[in-house]
Amino acid sequence: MALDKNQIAKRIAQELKSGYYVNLGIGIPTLVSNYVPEDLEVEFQSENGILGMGPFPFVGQEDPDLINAGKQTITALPGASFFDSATSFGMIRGQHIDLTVLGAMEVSEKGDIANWKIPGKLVKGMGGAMDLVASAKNIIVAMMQVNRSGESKLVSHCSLPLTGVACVKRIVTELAVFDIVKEGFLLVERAPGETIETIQNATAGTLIVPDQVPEMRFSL
Amino acid sequence: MALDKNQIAKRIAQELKSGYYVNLGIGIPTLVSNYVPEDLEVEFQSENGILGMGPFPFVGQEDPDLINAGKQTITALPGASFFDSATSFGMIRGQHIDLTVLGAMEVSEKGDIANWKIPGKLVKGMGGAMDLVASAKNIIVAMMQVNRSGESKLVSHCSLPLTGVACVKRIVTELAVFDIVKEGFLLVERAPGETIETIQNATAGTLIVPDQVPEMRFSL
Amino acid sequence: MITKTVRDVTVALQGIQNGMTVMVGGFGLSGIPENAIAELVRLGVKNLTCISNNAGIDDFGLGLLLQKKQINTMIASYVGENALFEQQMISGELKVTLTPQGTLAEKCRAAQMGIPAFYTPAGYGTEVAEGKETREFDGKHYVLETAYKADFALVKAWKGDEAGNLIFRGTSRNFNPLMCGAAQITVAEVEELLPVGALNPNEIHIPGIFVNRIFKGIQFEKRIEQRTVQSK
Amino acid sequence: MITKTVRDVTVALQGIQNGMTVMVGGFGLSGIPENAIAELVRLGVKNLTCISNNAGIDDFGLGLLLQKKQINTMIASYVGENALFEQQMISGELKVTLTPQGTLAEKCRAAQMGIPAFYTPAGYGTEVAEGKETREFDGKHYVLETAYKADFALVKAWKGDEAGNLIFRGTSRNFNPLMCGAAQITVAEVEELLPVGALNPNEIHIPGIFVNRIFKGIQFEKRIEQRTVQSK
Repeated sequence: MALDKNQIAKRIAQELKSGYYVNLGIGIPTLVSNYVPEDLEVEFQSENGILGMGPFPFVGQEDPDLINAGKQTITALPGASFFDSATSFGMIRGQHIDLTVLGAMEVSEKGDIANWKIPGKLVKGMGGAMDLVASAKNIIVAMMQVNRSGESKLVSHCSLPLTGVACVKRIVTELAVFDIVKEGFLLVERAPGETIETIQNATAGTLIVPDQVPEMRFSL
Repeated sequence: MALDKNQIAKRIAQELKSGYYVNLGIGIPTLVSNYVPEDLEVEFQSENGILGMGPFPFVGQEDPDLINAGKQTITALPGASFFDSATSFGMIRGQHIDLTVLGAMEVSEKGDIANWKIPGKLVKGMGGAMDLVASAKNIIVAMMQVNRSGESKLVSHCSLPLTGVACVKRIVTELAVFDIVKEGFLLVERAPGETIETIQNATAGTLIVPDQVPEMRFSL
Repeated sequence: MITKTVRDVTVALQGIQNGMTVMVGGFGLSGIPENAIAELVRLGVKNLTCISNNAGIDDFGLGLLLQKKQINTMIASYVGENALFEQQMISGELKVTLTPQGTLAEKCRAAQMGIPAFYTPAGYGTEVAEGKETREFDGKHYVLETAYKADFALVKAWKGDEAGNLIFRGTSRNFNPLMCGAAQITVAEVEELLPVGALNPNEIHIPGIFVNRIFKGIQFEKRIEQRTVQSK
Repeated sequence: MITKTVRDVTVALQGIQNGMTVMVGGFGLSGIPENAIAELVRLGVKNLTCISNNAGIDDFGLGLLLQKKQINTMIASYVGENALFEQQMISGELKVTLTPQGTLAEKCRAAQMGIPAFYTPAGYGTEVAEGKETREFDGKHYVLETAYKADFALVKAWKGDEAGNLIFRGTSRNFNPLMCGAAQITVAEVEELLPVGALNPNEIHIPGIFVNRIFKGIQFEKRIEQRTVQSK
């Protein structure tokens, strides 16, 4: 059965390790923060200038001077710090962030990612995405595998303008977990009950299917 | 009569204007801070990380966390700020410092300066001098015009390794004030009682002597 | 001490003219120089090139300048919350240069610090790198980016003193400190303007040398773009 | 919150080995990591390349490592207060690379911030620029300088918390913040080590992400190099 967005986030949360500094993009990635195991020491960075980002504030405690990169009101946890945007992207560019999770419109079998521009449509801008994908040690893409027109977003070559080149390491969709390897998309896990055939049909690029493809496990 | 070091400093203090941020090198330049007219708004920067440097502390108030670039204990005036060395040299490189005063071993008629290295002798290092001379909008050299061997330090071409190229604007020595112009050292002022001939004899590079060369004036 | 205080925003923006390049601090609506933006609207200066991470919303922030068609060119990383912006861009009235956010921040800092150019990995292999020099260091590819030049930088701080020293608050810091001293004239508006000596020199985010004019803003609406809360 | 506290300097320097490159904070004797330097002497690691603005004095700071001939190569801007240094340099035991002070600072920051290279005017036309690329921007000449690489960065802060957040004091800040995160492992020694939440997030100079290990130093002599005073 295909995962919903929260389940995708829950699966990605399994990638977290103690000591990780994590940057979460807008959309499904943001949901990952809801599924951090209690015993893990993890800190969330928001690229507009906070490390140690906490949950949304209680009603009446919203502070216009305390927002995340999605412009949402947030809180700061004990031990948090504030800094300017150059320092923030220094953390990113200098590979001090251990994990970046972001959405995508397309990912190629070489690990290229396109997520900022659709020619002919309104361009909103890349924000911090190009810095993130060019710099991060470990990039996981969280997305639905098929777009609204029914086309696979896992492609041989991106048709959309690129955000970054050969940078994605892992992709988690409603159907499966894939790693980018030399030969293409390596199928690592299936969503519970999903068949290889369903996954193959939803993958336009080269899919590598090992003999054993375990199902995802959810402890919650 | 040739100026002493304090008089050289006093003459340079006349170059200060209200609103100037000033970096003073070690030696004669440091003395300039003793002669700032009371009505001028001037701030001194020390490149190890303070803006708004004050005088030496009173006995017993020395603070090892509060020194200048000469490693001397100092004080911070009200309105001072502390910052890291990158920010400090950013102030210098970004031309936010209005006036830099430093010593020299040689200055050429093109405005080249050599003040950090004597081949064959121990090299102590350039410290911040190369950053300062490469960046400052307005560099005044304060020095004795003749070295201990009786040789002029105002030369056609520097024989010593350079600190910076075509950067010095003005030179104040015990004998005179010179500006670097296209043709060479332009004699701007004489020390009280000094003759053109004495100055000419102490200048190895091209000296330009205008019809009128006023004497320096000291109001104090 | 060199004092930077000016009476009000009108004095602070003296010299601003049609066609100038203006850096504007803030991220979204957080930390934007509201008083300076209002004055730009009042002055009616036109054909501005604005360097700012975002372009405000329809009726606040730089959106107020878009309403009056005062902006000719926008340099930003993300401009998605603004229908007016969209119209003017599609109609060709507004030129837009999109820059990766970290590159934008570092280009401001480079201008501030006298670094003419630097290499960054952001945008390598994308259209952002088109026409730019690229180069390999230790097996990784980078793009050469140059410092921004601007006539005015308009920033907003929390506290300031008469020497121009600034302290920012929370995530309203963002691009504000990086634009100080990155333009010919830097204008800082603050919520609290204190006498010299009132700020701890160890806690100052931006030394006054990077600020040319400082004034106490008379209005800070500090509008929230996305009010998100949790229930108790 | 990710905690960075280690028990003492011995744990903090685990993994340091002969032949490594070590950044050491401080300007003169102000803000040097006294506890880490003492531990390096105790460990007796050799053939170190040290990146530090100065080389201490004969019997303090990096001078203590020179006494034991533990430093093979010194990268600094000014090394003038040290007779031992002089002897070892003249005898050829010690290799020295002199770097303009602002370039040294920016090369540390570049490593910290993931900038592989940048242009600076310092040293253009001098022997510092020999063998380096130079380039003209807007009619002025610049030298291309690359980021430093180091195995360890040893820094000293005033206050820190268990998350590795640091606050420096006065001019003992200097190179310390710039070296944080510029090496594979950054070790911070602090005068006061506080629990998480004790520092105001707005006043933190270096966020803990740039620090790998933090400990409370047991001894800070804080020697003064030039005691200059005025009489009342």
